[in-house]
Amino acid sequence: MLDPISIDMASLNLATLLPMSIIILGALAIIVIDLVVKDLHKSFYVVISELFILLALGAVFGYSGETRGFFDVMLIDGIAVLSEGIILVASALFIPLALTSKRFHEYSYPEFFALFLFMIAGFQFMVATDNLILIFIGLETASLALYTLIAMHNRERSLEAAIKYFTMGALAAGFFVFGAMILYALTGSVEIHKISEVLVTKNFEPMAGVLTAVVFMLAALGFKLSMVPFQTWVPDVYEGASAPLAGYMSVVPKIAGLVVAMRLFEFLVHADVVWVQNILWIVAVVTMTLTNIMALVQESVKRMLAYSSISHAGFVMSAILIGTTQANSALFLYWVLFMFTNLGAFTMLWVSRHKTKVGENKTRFDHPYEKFSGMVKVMPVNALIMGVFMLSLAGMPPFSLFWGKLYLMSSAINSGFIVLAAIMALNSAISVYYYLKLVVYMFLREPSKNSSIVYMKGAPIALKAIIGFSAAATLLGTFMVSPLLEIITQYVKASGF
Amino acid sequence: MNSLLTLLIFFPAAAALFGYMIEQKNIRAYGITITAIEFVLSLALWLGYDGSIAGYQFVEHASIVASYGINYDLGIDGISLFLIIMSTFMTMIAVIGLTVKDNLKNLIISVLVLEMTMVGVFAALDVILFYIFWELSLVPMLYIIGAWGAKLRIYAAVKFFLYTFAGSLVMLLGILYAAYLYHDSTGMWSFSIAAWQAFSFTYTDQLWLFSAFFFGFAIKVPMVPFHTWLPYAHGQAPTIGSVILAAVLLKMGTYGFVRFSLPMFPDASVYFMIPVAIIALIMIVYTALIAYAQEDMKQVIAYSSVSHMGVIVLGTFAMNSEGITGSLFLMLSHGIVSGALFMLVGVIYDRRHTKMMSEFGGLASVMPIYATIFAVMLMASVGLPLTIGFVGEFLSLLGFFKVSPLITAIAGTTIIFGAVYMLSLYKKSFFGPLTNEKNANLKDLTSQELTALVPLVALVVILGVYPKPMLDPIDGSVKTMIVNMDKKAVTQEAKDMFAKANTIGKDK
Amino acid sequence: MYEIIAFYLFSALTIWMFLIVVLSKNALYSMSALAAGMILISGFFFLLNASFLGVVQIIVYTGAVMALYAFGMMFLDTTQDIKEDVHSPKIIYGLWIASAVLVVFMVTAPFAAEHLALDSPLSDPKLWDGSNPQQVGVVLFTKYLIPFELAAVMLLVAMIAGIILVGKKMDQSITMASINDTKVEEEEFHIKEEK
Amino acid sequence: MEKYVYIALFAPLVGSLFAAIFGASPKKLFVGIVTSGLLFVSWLASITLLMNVHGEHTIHVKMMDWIAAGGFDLDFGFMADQVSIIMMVTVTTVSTLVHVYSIGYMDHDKGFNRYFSYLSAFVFSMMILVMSDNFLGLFIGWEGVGVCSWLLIGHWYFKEDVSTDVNPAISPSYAANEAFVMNRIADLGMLIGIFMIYWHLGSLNYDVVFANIGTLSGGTITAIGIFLFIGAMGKSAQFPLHTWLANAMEGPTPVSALIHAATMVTAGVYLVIRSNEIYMLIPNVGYFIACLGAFVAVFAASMALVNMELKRIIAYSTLSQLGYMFVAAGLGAYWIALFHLMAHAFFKSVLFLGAGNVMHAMDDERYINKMGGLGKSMPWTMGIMTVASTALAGIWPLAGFFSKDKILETAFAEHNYILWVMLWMGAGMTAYYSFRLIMMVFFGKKNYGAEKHPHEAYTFVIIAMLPLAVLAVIAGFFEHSFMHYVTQVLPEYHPHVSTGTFIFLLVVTLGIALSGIALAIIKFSKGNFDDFFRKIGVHKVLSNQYFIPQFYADKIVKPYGALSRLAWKIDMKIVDATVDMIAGVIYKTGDKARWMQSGNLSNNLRWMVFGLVILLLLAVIYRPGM
Amino acid sequence: MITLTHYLVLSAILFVIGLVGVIRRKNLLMLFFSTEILLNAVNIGFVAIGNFYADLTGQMFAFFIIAVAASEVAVGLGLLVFWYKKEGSIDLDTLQRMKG
Repeated sequence: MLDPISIDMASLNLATLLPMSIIILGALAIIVIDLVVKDLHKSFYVVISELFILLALGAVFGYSGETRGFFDVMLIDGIAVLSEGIILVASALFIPLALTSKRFHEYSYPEFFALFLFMIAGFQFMVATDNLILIFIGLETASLALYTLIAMHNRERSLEAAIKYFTMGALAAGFFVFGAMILYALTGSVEIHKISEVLVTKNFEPMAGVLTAVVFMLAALGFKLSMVPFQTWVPDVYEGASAPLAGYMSVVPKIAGLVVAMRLFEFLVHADVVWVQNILWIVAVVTMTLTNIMALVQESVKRMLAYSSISHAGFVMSAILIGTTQANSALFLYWVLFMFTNLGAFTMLWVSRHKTKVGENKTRFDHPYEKFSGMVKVMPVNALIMGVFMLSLAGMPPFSLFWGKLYLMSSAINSGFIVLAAIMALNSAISVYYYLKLVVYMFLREPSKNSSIVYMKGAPIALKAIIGFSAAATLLGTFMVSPLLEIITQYVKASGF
Repeated sequence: MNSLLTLLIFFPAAAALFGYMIEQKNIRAYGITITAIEFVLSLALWLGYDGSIAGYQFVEHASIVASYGINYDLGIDGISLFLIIMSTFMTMIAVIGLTVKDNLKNLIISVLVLEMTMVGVFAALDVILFYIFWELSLVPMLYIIGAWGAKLRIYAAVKFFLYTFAGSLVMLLGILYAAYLYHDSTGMWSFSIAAWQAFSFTYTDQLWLFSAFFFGFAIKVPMVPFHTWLPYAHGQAPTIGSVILAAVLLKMGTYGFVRFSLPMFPDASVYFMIPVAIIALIMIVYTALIAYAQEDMKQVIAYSSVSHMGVIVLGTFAMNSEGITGSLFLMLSHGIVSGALFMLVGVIYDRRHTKMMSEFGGLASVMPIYATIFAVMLMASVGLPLTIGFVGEFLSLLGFFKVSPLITAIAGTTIIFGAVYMLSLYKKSFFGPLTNEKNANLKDLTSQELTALVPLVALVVILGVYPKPMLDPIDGSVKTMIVNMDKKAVTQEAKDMFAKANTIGKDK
Repeated sequence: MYEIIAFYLFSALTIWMFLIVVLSKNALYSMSALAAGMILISGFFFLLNASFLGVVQIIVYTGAVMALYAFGMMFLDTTQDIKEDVHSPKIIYGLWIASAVLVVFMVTAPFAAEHLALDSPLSDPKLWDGSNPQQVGVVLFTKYLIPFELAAVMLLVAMIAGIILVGKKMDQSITMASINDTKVEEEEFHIKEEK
Repeated sequence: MEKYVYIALFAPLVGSLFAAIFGASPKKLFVGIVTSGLLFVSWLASITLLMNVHGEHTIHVKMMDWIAAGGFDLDFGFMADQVSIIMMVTVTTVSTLVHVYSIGYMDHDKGFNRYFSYLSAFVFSMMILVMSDNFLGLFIGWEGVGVCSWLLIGHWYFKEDVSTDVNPAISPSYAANEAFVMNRIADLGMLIGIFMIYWHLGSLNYDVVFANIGTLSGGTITAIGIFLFIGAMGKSAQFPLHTWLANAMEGPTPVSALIHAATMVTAGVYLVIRSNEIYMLIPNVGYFIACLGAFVAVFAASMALVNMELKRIIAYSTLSQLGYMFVAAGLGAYWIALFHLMAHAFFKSVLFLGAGNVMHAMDDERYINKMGGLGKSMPWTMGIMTVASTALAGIWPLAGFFSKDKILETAFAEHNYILWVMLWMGAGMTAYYSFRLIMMVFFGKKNYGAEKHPHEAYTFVIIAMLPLAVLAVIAGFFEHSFMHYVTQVLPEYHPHVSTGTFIFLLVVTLGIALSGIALAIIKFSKGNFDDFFRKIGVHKVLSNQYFIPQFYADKIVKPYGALSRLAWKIDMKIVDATVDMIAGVIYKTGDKARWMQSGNLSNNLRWMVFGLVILLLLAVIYRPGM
Repeated sequence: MITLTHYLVLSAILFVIGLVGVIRRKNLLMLFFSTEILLNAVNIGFVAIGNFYADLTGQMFAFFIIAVAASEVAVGLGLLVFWYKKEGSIDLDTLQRMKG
């Protein structure tokens, strides 16, 4: 009989678990409530989950230096905090959208909110550890929940999207574990910091093995981060999912993936494994350029935004390649600003959802460009807000995302990636075209007669509030940058990136 | 009055916001009032300006991104002072002469926003701030051209936007690289123009940076071969659009040369002097030729302004204060004159809804006053002495003559070609018998149009006869600038060139 | 000695089974082949003295998973055979290249094996008495407690997902309703405004 | 004294502005009267200056500063030294009278007020030109007169373009533009000259420039001289920039009299005289000027021989007389040039005015072969024109004799016998064509229909002409006082020839002149002499002005148009197309790239595996740094 | 003597087989089978390595992979059935509404 194992609670450092456990608690609470009390109005669940998210958010910012917990499985460092912050804020912005007067299938389920919270928890675990096992499980939890959320929108499209996403996700999971296996084989550990130690001591021998592992990991994370050629799912899934969920997907899973990628690749980059640097360079460039060019030819605003968000992901991917503190802070700065703008843009799409479809191929798209023609005449304010979002995405100063671009490009230049910076510039030049296309439709075209447009009509106050909030954030980005940058840089520095 | 510049920049913007509350039918009066107030404010700037002080005045400072050295720095010197005044003035005139009816409110509002950006560009002393205004100016212009323009308006607007945007992105790269270099050697982040002007970059860096900035500016000016957006933009834009575009937006490019390229990269400027001059030559001659071939009045003037911008660029790169002061003055005069010409074309367009010269002929007999004012502006545009057009042109050419007599001699053909296309335009549309009976009973200028145009005529004559009050402050700042350039020049060639360009008689 | 034989036997069988899974036209065959393959794999686990895992493998896979699949297949008529003629040879090439390259890399694994860090610390020496299940238990409930809990959450999510997706409520879509007939929504607005 | 300078300068401007006020309104007689009056004032002021300025104390005023940038600092400064005073007197005299004359001539013109405004504006610019104390000020006047002549030539802008065989100068507006552009070409030369002066001497004021011009290298001075002279060639319509002058006759006749005979066209001569300090240092340039002058003298005269247009004949004679002046100036006899300039101004302007009367009487008939026998109906005009022609022909004792004879003498004295011979022939031709004109217009049989009723002009018009006629007669007698007066600033010059040669030259010159006259009178009293030229076959060449205008039209104007259209095509089809093409290519790439998004799940999966494979391959093949 | 290499090679081969399945299957159900193969292949690898290092982490990972596989099956089948109820087909090529 083996003797009992005694572990003192202090060493477990349970505080590290607090945010996740709050969220999970919330999810369970919702399920239980649903079991006990039938047909509560969704607004109840919305508020509940909102509150739990805010609680978790509060719990996150109790950060004091890098802490590991629970036998070093948990790792709460600066970037973990930052990314959790982004995840939670994005979720907090997303949830109230459920309070729409429009009928959405998913919101008729209390489980929707439970699943949503579980998903958040999954992402949180993903970013708050450097243990491949936990990362994997967190990722799977989140993904499985996400697939379901997409499918629950319950249209042919959303179902198709869910299936595509799921299947490719399964393959990606295969890649991930295989990569993990090789790393394990090489180092005998599944904790990234140990792995890096061992690899460094062995000076990355055998290189072939390391590269293989990197390749598989790159493939797996490339799927999450929608790197070419693993991006093929993105447009379809975004189109299938409901607009705000699409916006959410363009922000949250990616930041989680980015954090994992940072943890995994940056030590390789820093130990200048040239191969990894070059491959990342190529991948980033191809991603941002190719999808940019594809976005030019889209007829649907939603798909255009999908492609553009891929391109943005490629943009920030280059930050990982650069790997300096400035670059990493730029990554987070960029993503925070991107979150507001992109969520706002997608929400605007959704706010302006049509009854009758317009445009050439009426059956195909919900959000063709034609729908927006002459919007400024019908709803000047909406048009203005949407225009601001577009210009911001295009990197037009002084709107928020410009600062992200600026800082990222400058970080590229500062560490000698002049060509990369030039390509970034080129891409933003190209991207202007399709963002402008929408602006042109909204401001320069005449309104299309027959379409019975119900733009803001009946949009609840919460919705307006959120749009207003992100619009404000986008407009006044200039004033947010300085404080944001302070915080982010401090956190990133603290966690040694 | 230390916050005067801030007021000057953001007053129109605020007014634009409140503009939404104004009753549709009073919006024009509102616009005129606001722009007039703005103009008066800018005059206050002139009164407060002290020519004896070298360096920037009305300086304001606030931090935007402290950790990264991006600040809200404002200030003016003689170089930017009059460009600001000119912007506010021309905006006012353009709004007075406004004849658009539909959706007027949005138009006025976007004009006000545009005014903010224009003043901002000239008043900014922080590179990023400059860049912000520089880019932002595209947006209202896009709207103005695209929404109130002619048939091809959207194509024109988008082309204008994309072209200039692409150019300025290259400039942004340059800016970031310069900032990096600055940080590299001084160890701190700064985007302050003054700091960069004081800082001397190495020769090779200068070459790169100069090229990067050059792209942004050259497309804006526009310099051949990056000029093709201009005819579309002008051809399609509504009158007010063309007026502001020609009068102010183009000047941003040449202003950029004076503010950035020359003082920050003196050696590169000397190195690229002759190539740039040759491009300027091409602009002058080639576009003058094209202008002669046009059938559309507005296109003639559009191409002619490219040609004149060529002279401005030439003068800018003369490296002596004759040339640079001249080119700056020419910016002002060209702003006024070309603005006036576009308004005049607008006048006839409002009456006949065509700008084709073939449609006209013999207008002089039906619209004598119109014809007279047009003639005055025409003479100013071909640089007749005692009109505003002459001073700048003369000085610019005079300045560059020291650098290269041959190039100047060829550039001088502008006075010939200019006469050729302008006179043929005038002959085709105003002289000859009244063939087209549609023109038979056109009414002469209305009082509104006169109120817009007469001040311009007056200016053209007054400043032509007595340009001194403007030349002095400009010249003062330019002189100091040249001294600094000479100080921070790193190569001997550059120093020699400055010496050569600024000595009279035998070269030492 | 028997170890070697067992290994090769199991490998051969597993590969064969899985090839059937991948290649056979008939869903039933491939499913049963899959089940067989799973069991064989558990054989490897026993070989590698991971008895606990072997058991789990058999229970979870051949028990739960296969049962699930079986149920799934009852829903769908598997008789409809889906033609999988690869109408573009490049797929074939891609496929072969893929496998080729992969194998090549794994063959480099031996020289990888030499460099493997034999000195890398064991997870926790004092755990090395007792049987495999005990050890697993200990590790699972100490170091890997968090993942374990999260896995529980994951299974819960999966369960909810399964229930929702297959549930009756999914059959007619409210979303579509709101898109197609405008009336529903209009009414809703009116109600809202009255409130 | 300063105030007189200002009065003389600004009175015309005031008049012009006053007239401009009524520019758009219908004819107002007082406009004409007021402007004329103001010019008379200006004349008085000039005369006063003439009386009071001797020797060293010339008047020099600085009005206000103009342009100051860098080292360049220039102000509006005016000076009244002997030369400019002479010019002022000449200009004001002629223009006052022309104003008065115009009141009658433009009687029925719609643009009466406009016309006077332009005319006075012209005088103002001309005054600036002659009174300025620096080159740039001169340039102001230079351009100003150009613009005014543009306006005045194009006074009848509403006439439509016709083909060159109907009217060699296509239309007034066309002629105006031609004149302006041609002058612009020359002005560029002058500008460059000015640039050179500034960059070598640091100033543009005459006194500074002339004081230091000697310090410069010969080459520089030569260049400056040449460039300035190019400017002069344009204004004074010297070959090859001469074609505009003949076409400028499209303007109202008084304009031709004032601008294209008396004043503006002589500005070139004035420039050379004014900058004599420069040209004295570069005799070979001077010699070239003289040669060009002599050539033009003959060249223009020869075109006048056969031309049928009343005003063109006189225009050509103007050209050739300008040639004479340049000969004098080129040979260093500046005061003689100035003297001829003045004399010529008087008789040529009156000649034009007479022609004006004639054409008016024949309701704007321009061809002399459609006239004839007008002597009876308009005796006064005939008398005046005959006198003027005699003066032009250079018959003793009229003005032309003294001035022109001096020039021939100079040429001889300088031993430029070829020049002398050319001028001598020129004199003969001059005599011939002037009297050919007189004969064909006033004598012989009527060549016009009964519908025309020629009548003498208004009396006050004739009275306005008389002073000029008188001056044309007596001006010659002031030769010596004139010389003494102007040589206070201009270099002295006396052609040194022995008395014998002097007599000989006198005789020969008079002889050829008289014989020319005689030839004309005899031949044209009975029939026509032009057939002779037809016989020897030069007629076609001469009447087509040596085909030079045609040459310009075909070889310069047309190609320019073609070139510009080509440039436009390039701009659209190449430069702009390239830009659009780049955009197009990017867009197409995007369209192509869409097949990747087939939307088929198994394709997507294949893409993923494909990506994996590619990466692995890279890992195998591509091994940087190892 | 069976070394780690043998196991790694085996797991690689099985993984490749799984990939082959993923690539060529048009029947969604059977595609899921292939994904199961992928995971199992990795399991073998992990356990083998863990055994080699005398370290339980491998087994842990394998254990969790099994859990993941199970839940994936649940969700996957859910989607599959749902789709089949809507479309009456499990052929991937019918799943192509969105493209471009």
